[in-house]
Amino acid sequence: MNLETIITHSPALIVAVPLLGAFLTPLVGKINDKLRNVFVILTVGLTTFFVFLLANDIFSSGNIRTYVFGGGTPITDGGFAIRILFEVDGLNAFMAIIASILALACVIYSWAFMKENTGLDKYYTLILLMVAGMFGMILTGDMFNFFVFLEITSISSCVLIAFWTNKGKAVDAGFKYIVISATGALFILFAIAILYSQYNALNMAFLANSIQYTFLDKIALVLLIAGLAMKAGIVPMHMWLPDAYGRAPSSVTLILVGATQVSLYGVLRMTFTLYGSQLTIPLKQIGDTSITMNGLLGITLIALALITILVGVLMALKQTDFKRLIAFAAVGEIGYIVLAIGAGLTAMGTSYGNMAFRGGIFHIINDALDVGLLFLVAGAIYYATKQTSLNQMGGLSRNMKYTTVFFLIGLLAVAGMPPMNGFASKLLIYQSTYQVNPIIAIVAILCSILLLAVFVKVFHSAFLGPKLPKFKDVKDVPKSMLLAMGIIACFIIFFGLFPEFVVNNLVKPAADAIINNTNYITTVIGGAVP
Amino acid sequence: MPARNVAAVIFFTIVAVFFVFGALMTHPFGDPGNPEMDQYIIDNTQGETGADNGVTSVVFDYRGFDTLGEATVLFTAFAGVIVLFRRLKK
Amino acid sequence: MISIYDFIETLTTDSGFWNPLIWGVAIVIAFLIVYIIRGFGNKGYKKETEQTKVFLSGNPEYKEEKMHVKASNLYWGFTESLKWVYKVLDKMHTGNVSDYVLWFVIIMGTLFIILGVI
Amino acid sequence: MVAEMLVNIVHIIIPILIVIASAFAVVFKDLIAAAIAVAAMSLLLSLEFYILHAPDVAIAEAGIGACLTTAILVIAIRATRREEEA
Amino acid sequence: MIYNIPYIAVVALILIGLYAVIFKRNLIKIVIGITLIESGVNLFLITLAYRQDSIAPIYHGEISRLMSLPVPHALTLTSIVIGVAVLALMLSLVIHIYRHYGTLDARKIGREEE
Amino acid sequence: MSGMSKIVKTISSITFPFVTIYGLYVIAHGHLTPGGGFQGGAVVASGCAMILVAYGSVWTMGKIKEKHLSVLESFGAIGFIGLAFLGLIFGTMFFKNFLVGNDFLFGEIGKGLSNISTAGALPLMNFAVGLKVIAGLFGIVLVMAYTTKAKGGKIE
Repeated sequence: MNLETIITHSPALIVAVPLLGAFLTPLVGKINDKLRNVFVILTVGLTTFFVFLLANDIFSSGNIRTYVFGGGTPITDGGFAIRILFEVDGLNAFMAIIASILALACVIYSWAFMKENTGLDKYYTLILLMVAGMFGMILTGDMFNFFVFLEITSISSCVLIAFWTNKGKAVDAGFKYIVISATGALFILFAIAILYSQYNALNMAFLANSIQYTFLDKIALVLLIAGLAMKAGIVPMHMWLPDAYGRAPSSVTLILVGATQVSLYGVLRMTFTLYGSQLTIPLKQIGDTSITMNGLLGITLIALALITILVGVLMALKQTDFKRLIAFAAVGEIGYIVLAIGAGLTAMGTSYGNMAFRGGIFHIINDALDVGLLFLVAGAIYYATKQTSLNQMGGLSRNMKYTTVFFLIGLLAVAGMPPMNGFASKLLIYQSTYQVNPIIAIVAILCSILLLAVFVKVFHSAFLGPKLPKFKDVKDVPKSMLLAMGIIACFIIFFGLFPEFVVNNLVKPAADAIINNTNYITTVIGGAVP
Repeated sequence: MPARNVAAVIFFTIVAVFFVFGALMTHPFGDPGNPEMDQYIIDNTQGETGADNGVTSVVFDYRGFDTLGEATVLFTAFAGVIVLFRRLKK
Repeated sequence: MISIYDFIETLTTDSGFWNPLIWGVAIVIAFLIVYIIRGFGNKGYKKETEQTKVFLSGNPEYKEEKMHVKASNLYWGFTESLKWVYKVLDKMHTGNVSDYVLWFVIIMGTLFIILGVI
Repeated sequence: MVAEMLVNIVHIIIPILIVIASAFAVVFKDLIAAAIAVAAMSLLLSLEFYILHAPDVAIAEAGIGACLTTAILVIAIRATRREEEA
Repeated sequence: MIYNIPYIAVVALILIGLYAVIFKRNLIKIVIGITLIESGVNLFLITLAYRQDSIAPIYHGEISRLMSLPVPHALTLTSIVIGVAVLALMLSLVIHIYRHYGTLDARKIGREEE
Repeated sequence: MSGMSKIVKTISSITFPFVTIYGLYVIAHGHLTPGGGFQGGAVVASGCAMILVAYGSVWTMGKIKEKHLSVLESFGAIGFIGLAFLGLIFGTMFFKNFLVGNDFLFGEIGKGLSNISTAGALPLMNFAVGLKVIAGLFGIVLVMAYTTKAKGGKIE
């Protein structure tokens, strides 16, 4: 059992270990509560170890790894894939790193945060299932497998959103989330069936190789983009997001942030890998300008992204509920990612187009970490004071010193202030969008300033000001919660201080995987790509 | 009719029109063309897996990982129902 | 292997660069300059005297708890001047699950028209 | 020839029946009746699966769709209220 | 040879389900609508698998006839079980919503008064 | 709740064994005839649901608790994923059908055998999934029926 064997099998183990852990957790929970917590943390830790091992291999060698379930070659003699395939390239490994960091922080945070609740066996089971579902969505190279793991993620997260069933609003948010995700997933399944009907295949690389962009393919593309964009929370399909984020327990919200990003990854994978070879083909000639699909899709995405940023930031400014406010800010942050992707699409092939992709990809991890940290701080405040409304808070920095420091780090990062990580990625996005159209960049910068204003409001009303008499005995939160926040804060500071290192080693392979899908296809198909 | 319903009807119709066109453009009913992948499975199910039932060989062998996911969905649903109806106080 | 120099490289873009370490040095220098300027200030400041008391146009001072500005009172002017925007936004966020799916259908129809017709 | 036409007629009739049953499931104001309509639709769907040479799926649809789905729906309706309008 | 009537039925099922989700106010009706969409997608998958003059993909001794495609059958099995899982969870949440709000009208619950 | 009338109770207790045996048959012959773990599990769960309707959920809950079903389902799931892991250990890959082609158990392959001892790990997986589906589906119905009928509306 040497290291190479482990790396070879790690794509399967990354999904299978949390699944096995989830099946074992109810049995372990019968023995002892502490043992169960340790078991869950060990399971997630082992998964994280596999993820980092695999990612290190992918990033250092630049290869694409495949894993065929049931053995054999990816492609049979006839030239088609019959078995389920995991295919890990730079983008997959990048997303897996995000998911593993968030999952580890979540289980550590949950130790103290959820201590008072009943039903913790099932809680941890569902957390592990959600983590497994996320990893499955990230790593899979098969369309139907993607759908199955999408459903696992949405079902487990809907229960976790409604975990505090004594609150009517939490149950309501869970119901909305399950309706939204069931509808979206069914249309995604419909799209998969349409693709299957035409090419008799479910493997992504095979489909990408043979796709023709017929009328049915257009329908499938629209269904895929719309369904996944709804799960990613793009305005105007974002309404479930503040409900779900705001009313779920904070530890769950952290993973929900990850699940949202994974849906966004799905949009990227479907658009750029599946339809990648069709993106730059001219569709119609009007006068001198030829309309290409990337231009159309890019402009659409930029329009959606600008609305997303504006709505997210403006609504965040108005909110008085702590977590709801952060949720709207998260909507705005997602808008920045989509903006970068759209700008990259319109300028596909140019150097600033590539820069836009790098900025967008870099912003995915920054957004996940920043927003996640803020949600953890919100949870810590809820744990200490049992308050969520900002109107009731004040002067908390006098009692909760560490939490205040973490909030400041998250505030600076999410608003894109130097030297935090948010600035580095937003700089890339501003510069590239400025070359597409200066007005877009100006709007983006203004919204970023508004975001800073939003969080200054939170900082002022929650942490500054005189000590309120009802919070006289408030203590700082337990160590496990501080540790979880510390892990994420360390990553934020690291990414902020060494942006070029991160861009070169993590982001660039992922962005290259987006821009050029030939590698992805040839790994499976072999030399058969025309 | 309120504005919401007007918008709903308009876009509903657009979606319906595109779906119907899609349905008419799908391959003819009962004639999936030349399905290489499925024909391979039909031809090799007995030789490779030993199962007479092609569907079972797909469910558990060729696409076994999907089935694991499906079983996990059921597991999740049961755990979820128990969580939702649990007693909140210790 | 990863060398230490990889960490201190500068993030270059098409028309600029960003290096947090240089930025940090600049911040330290700026702080020093501010500190020096502060040294020129007037030394007539005395604690615990009338100089430091709050002055609210002659009105009596509130208790400490009441002095804290509530979150919903912050940026009141901004929200008031953008009332028309917020009216539209509030109308959008109905909290009705049917509307959420309706938005999904609307986006789907729009994308159908954009991608399907052309 | 006659057999083929018969098969074709069945392939036309059962989808129409399925659509009618699903329309009833939406139209009925009484939710129990709607649940029964869903069950009928599931049963017809199971029949359609059987005719389309998918016996495995037909068994699953009959067991899960027609029986357990209806049971869950009826349980939920009895726990809440029976009429559609509040 | 019949024209694509079953596909039209699939589209009709999906649209009826979508109609129920969008225009109905009762939460259980919304849930029923999602079930209908799911049935439509299942029917679509099975319809794709059908071949004229074929038998089910199950061997009984030595026979060599055209068989319908097995992969969509497997996908539909998965989809059916996922459907019942989603349905059970949705209805559990509906029961909880009824306990908290006392109504099933989608417009009356979850209003955002913050 | 005391359930339904005596007639319903008697008939369902007579029918229940047949339904169960049919379901188990479907599970066991999953690799030969139409059916498999899911279908058979669904049939058995339907039979159990019939008993639930006839005798009432409180009575059924007294006979079998949701905790036991949960443990049973866990065992089924662990069995299934364990078989997949065994494929990794004894075979080459995760989900490798490691038993097929052996002389040991269910190992025979070949055309037209119609023999129960074929298909490698598939019958074992069928059993594991069957157990899981019975426990899962029946558990869902049982919990929902019990909590909507019993006082307090919660399970223990």
